[in-house]
Amino acid sequence: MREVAIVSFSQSRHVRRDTRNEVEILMPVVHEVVERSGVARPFDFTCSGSTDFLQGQPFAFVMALDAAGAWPPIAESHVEMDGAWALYEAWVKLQTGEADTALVYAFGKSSPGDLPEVLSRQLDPYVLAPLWPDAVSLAALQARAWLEQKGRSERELAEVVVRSRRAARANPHALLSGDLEVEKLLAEPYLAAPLRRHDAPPICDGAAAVVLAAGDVARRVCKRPAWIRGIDHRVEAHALGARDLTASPSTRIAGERAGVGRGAVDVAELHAPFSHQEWILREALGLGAGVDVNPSGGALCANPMMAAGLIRIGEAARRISDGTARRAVAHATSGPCLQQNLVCVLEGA
Amino acid sequence: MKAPITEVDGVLSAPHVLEYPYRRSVGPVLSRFFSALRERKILGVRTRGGRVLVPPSEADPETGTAVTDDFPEVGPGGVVTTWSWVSRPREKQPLAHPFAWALIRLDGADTALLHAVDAGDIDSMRTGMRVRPRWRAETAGEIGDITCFEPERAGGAR
Amino acid sequence: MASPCAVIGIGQTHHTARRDDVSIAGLVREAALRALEDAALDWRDIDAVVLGKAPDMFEGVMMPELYLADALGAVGKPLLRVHTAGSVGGSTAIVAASLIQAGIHERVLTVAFEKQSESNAMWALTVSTPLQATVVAGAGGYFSPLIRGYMRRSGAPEDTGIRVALKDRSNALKNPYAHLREPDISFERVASSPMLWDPIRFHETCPSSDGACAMVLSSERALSRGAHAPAWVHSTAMRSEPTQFAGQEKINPLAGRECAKELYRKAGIRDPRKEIDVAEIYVPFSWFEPMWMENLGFAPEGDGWKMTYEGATALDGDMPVNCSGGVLSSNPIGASGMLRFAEAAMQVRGQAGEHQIDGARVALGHAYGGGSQFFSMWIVGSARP
Amino acid sequence: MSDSDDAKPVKSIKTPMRLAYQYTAGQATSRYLRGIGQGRILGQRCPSCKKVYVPPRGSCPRCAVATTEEVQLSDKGTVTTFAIVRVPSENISVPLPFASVHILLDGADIPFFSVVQGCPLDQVRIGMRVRAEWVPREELAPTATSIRWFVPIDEPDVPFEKLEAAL
Repeated sequence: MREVAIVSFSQSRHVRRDTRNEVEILMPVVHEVVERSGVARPFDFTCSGSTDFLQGQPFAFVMALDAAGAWPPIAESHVEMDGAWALYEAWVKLQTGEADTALVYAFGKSSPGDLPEVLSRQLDPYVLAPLWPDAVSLAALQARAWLEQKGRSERELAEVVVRSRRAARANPHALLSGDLEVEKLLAEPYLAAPLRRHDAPPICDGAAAVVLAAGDVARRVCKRPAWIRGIDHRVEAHALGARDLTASPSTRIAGERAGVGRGAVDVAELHAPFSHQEWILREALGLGAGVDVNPSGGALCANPMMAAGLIRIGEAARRISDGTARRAVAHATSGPCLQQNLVCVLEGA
Repeated sequence: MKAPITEVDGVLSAPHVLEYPYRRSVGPVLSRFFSALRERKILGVRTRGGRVLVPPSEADPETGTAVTDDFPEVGPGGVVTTWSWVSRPREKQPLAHPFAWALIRLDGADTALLHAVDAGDIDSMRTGMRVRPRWRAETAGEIGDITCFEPERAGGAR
Repeated sequence: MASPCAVIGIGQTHHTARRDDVSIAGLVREAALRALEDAALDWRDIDAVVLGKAPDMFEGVMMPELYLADALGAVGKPLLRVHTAGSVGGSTAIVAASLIQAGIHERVLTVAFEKQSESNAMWALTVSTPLQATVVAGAGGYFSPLIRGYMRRSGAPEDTGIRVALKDRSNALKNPYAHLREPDISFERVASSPMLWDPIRFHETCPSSDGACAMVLSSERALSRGAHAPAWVHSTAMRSEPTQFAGQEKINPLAGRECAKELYRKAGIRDPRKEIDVAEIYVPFSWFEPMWMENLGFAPEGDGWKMTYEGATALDGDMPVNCSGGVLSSNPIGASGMLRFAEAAMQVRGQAGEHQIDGARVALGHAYGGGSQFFSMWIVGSARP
Repeated sequence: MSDSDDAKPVKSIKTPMRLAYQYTAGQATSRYLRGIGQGRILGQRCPSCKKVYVPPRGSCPRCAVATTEEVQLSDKGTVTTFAIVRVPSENISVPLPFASVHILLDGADIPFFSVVQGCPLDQVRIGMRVRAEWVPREELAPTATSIRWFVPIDEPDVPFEKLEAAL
């Protein structure tokens, strides 16, 4: 495998409603990530992730290209997926040897619509989507299955929230942060029982970008590159009733392929939009109690759709580059109830 | 056609509606399922490995291979395997009053179906409870022919 | 550094205005199963799946790869979803090929589709934006002024487009999968068809199709024993430029020219017209054939129409273009680019049937999208690179 | 609702979709539309290549930099190319047939998409000079429809050679 590293990462300040257009949101993020990377344009490859349904306008990614710097023409691709998968496509391109540097970006503007309802359009269009099940209710089905079948408690969900919000105090990009108390959280009403509002991610608008570089280029531009030692992604069956919702076999396989278990993990950035999902992911990845999970606050504190997975990778890389972690795991998810998962292992040396 | 224009943080804003009456051809497998629903029957499909998928799909999720031509009737009753509670239903959801979304394993099925359960209140919902379909007065051959499921007995406990 | 990649299985659906006999899952499986059969492989032999399609609003299913995971036999495997507008079918194949070339997988299934009949392309492509005035009528309304610009600049005879349409629709009669198969097609019929977006006539316009295309790509060591020899991927290239900017050459976009240049360089091609035996080019409106002939370097700028006029692009010409009937005869948008790539591979595998060019050894597949701004291309050959 | 008769197998279903959004226009577009609401066409100049964009989207895609300098443009311009649209489209309310045109506004560097009315369609031509026809002053609003269309003006055509670069 060719050595490829994340050499810079940038994200917007995620807000409940960003009134700028996608170019206005993205451009400062792209400028910053390029400047921080020390890599001179043009990049050998560019790849982005976004989806049209968030704003209800086709071809949002086409307009977004205005922010990327696509002149003279660039080698470029787009996935209708979270930016983590755009990073994967870029990593593959670097593996072919055809490219040494890549710009990856993602953006999502969820605020214009009713996001949980919009996400129901992801479901089987014949037997599920016509019922309009919202994404929060589906996650709650999974939460209950996990609580009941694993004999866990709602207190453990609240504990994840308290820890995440507290961690987010050090993250200027987070939308939610603060000191909460488990008892107070448990006294709050349900949003979709057994989930309360704080167990669900805040809806927000935002963008993120990463620069990848291979081998010597990475070493030249970056003091401490975050080397991608393994990256893999897997998908599960779509029908929720055909899956074991209490486990994440796709995360487990991706984690094994990415080599999570080959060494001690200092930090894990897990894309767990709902509190119970962090527990499912920890188990699937075999992360022990000593792992610092979501020091950024995670998706419970800022979850810009389509960028949140890429942000997990960026946050993990940032901790490698600033020396706080030697080995980090990043995870991204897509689809209802963790249907699709990507795992990336990063190391400092 | 004139949309009301408002301002948010100094930026112009207006309503936008994405609307289309999609018409979907359903293919041979779902055709069996929907045609049966019209007759107030629920069919599953058997995979080559012998499992019964409900709702039926064209491929066995485990292998990708095509399912068999065996469409056993399942249910109509079944067991709730997990559920969540909707206290404020959205406009397009099956019921206008509080209800549960549930995964329901129908008798004779190996997978569970997602639908609404009308249990009245959250305290009447329980994993493991038995439910049965409530059929719409006029069926048309679509998933909405089942308005929702309801507890087999008051209280919902087995 | 890259490992060789071969096309070992190709499948496509019968394309038509409304495939009302299948679901979306059934449509993609029809193409995928034909590709697997062609490769003499089963679902379990596939390591990863790469899916491509154009805007999700065509079918109203957001990120449909999630719903299609089961139907694509992808459960437990990596599944990627590419969307680069009209060029997506091509870029999807390129992403799939890069998984082999990078040595990550041995066999990758790549599928592209569109089931346009679930909605309406004119609606999905021109969803109106509040506060803006919609004055561009779909793809035809967008591209027609560019065609007029080309006509004016090149001074091409006005019947050039008619000749392209007649050629492609005649070729489609030799392709059993083509959507438009019109035995009574004639110069007069095309010429007398109504103007839709003047200067584009009805018969110079692509149809709106339901359809899918699939390919199985393989590494050298995982080659299977299908009935046909593999088509080897000699080179791939992608280029994009912004939608609209000052000084842009909209009629002969630089992104397309540079994409072709890179493609030929990587394939070691110096004189494309001489060294490429057959080409499948994305021509949704007849006039794009001469425009792309220039953009691809087959003809000097301003002379592309001469190739059409002189019959060079006909089945028996020196540079046959769109022997399958092309996009003008079948247009399941998301799959249209992959069909170009697949038809190119079919030519060098000798499996194109009635529209086969005898002895084709090197073929070009081409796709473009957006406002003539996204390009994806590949060169395939019968010889291992 | 299915379309099938009771006796026949169900072949298709209707699954209507309706999603309601609250669109926000972004900063550059909002400034532009406010100008339109006052009967003015405001472009933006790229600080790097100095080209003028209209309608502005807040950036120069060529230089990938933000544009902030506002430039008031003439509401006169030249047709660089056009199509005569004779086929209906769901989202277009202009009666058929109509001339869909690219107009290079005086002082701008990218063509502006609009409609030409006020002359027979066969007189619409490349190089023709036109000006915006606004809705009456009291109906002006911050939406693009405040410019109803463009109409021909009595000025000599611009030669094709001068327009070629803007095609």
